[in-house]
Amino acid sequence: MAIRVQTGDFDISAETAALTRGRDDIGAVVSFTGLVRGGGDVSQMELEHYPGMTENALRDIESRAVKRWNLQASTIVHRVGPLQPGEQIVLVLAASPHRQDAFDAANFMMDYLKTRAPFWKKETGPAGGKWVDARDADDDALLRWDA
Amino acid sequence: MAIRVQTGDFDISAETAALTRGRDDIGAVVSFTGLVRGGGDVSQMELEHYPGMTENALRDIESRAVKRWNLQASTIVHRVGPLQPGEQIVLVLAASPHRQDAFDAANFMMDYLKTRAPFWKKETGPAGGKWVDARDADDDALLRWDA
Amino acid sequence: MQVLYFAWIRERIGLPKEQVETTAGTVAELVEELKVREERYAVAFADLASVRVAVDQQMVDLDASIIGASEVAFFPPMTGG
Amino acid sequence: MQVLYFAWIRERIGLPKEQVETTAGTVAELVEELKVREERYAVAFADLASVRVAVDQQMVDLDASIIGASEVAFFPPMTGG
Repeated sequence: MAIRVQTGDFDISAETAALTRGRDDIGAVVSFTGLVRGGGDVSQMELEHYPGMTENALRDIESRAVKRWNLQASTIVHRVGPLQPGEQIVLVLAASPHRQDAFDAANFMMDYLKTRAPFWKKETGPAGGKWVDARDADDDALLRWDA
Repeated sequence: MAIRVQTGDFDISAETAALTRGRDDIGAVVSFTGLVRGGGDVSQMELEHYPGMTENALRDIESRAVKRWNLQASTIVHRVGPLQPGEQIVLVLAASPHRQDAFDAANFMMDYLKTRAPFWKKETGPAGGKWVDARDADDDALLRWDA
Repeated sequence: MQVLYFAWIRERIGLPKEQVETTAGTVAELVEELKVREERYAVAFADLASVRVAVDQQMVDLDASIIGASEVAFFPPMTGG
Repeated sequence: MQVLYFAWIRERIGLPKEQVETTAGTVAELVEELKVREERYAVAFADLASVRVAVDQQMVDLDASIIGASEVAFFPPMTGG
């Protein structure tokens, strides 16, 4: 179980290898990679966070996933600072003996992260900076795990 | 949309970069990596397939996913031949503007692949070789996408 | 017509493919023809519930036609992924 | 007590954190104290439906106690991931 907040990029293969190295009991690894979308008027993205609370929130997300699924290992890496369109923002990895547990745990961790980890995005475009609005759809996505 | 059957290993980062390079409209990439599980009595796995039909089946799986989700790009790589416990067997990548489409498309492609792509696994252990039995759970997993 | 065998069906029959001359109209009729040829075919096709069939690389049922087909393949349920 | 501000709340108030001496018992009372101090606080806290609060790094509601707390943070709904 590893969580990291960093300005630099990450490498999915290296992160996956770090999870699986030296063991042969993992059957499935699901990764989610979030990327900065460009679109016409976004030239840069700035990621702000709440140091200290962020790490606690990410650890809490992992421990909720571990309680719920057969999760052998997981990784959450979130970048902060300035990012360009096309760059990687976030990586979630979930390793399990079985594929559906890996899919569900990764999906859950992303839904949780979206609404519970203290990160804020500001887009810069020709008209200046604009803080990204939270989406109701993200709250709804989280609610489905309560069922 | 790329499909490959190969004896050699694959690199998730390189495959992801191949999908996202030169574009900034992708918001989410979900990857599934299947690995050979060891356990007490499996020393080697042998993957057999049906050349020709395999490639057709993998292309059919991708085209079904493209019809159903907002899928911007996808990759399926499946290894054949002898594999050791801990080695990577299969990679499925799904890229979408939105995370749930990427999760669902990757999940669906794996369920489809498990029951519809002509691959067969033979495990070798101290007692000799044994063809792996198909699991009813894999058929059930596929049925949920019919709803 | 080319007939292909995979996995334990290939092992029981003892070869991966062969050219078969047949007047069978369906997969099921072809299976019956093969089973009476030699014991190894009867062994391979003893439990048809565990046998899957593709005609020209499309999965079909046992009662599917093979008229005009160039390739028929027999194999157990898939276990890839 | 340390009070922290993030994202557009930080920008409106004009600083990332400050030491605040208060006798407020709840988050809501602290907000009311800040709002009457200066216009920039009133602007930042004009729409409380868009404001989230953490006391000692745990998310809480506006009516939560801040007695004994060492750190209160105000920020908009999260948009990471």
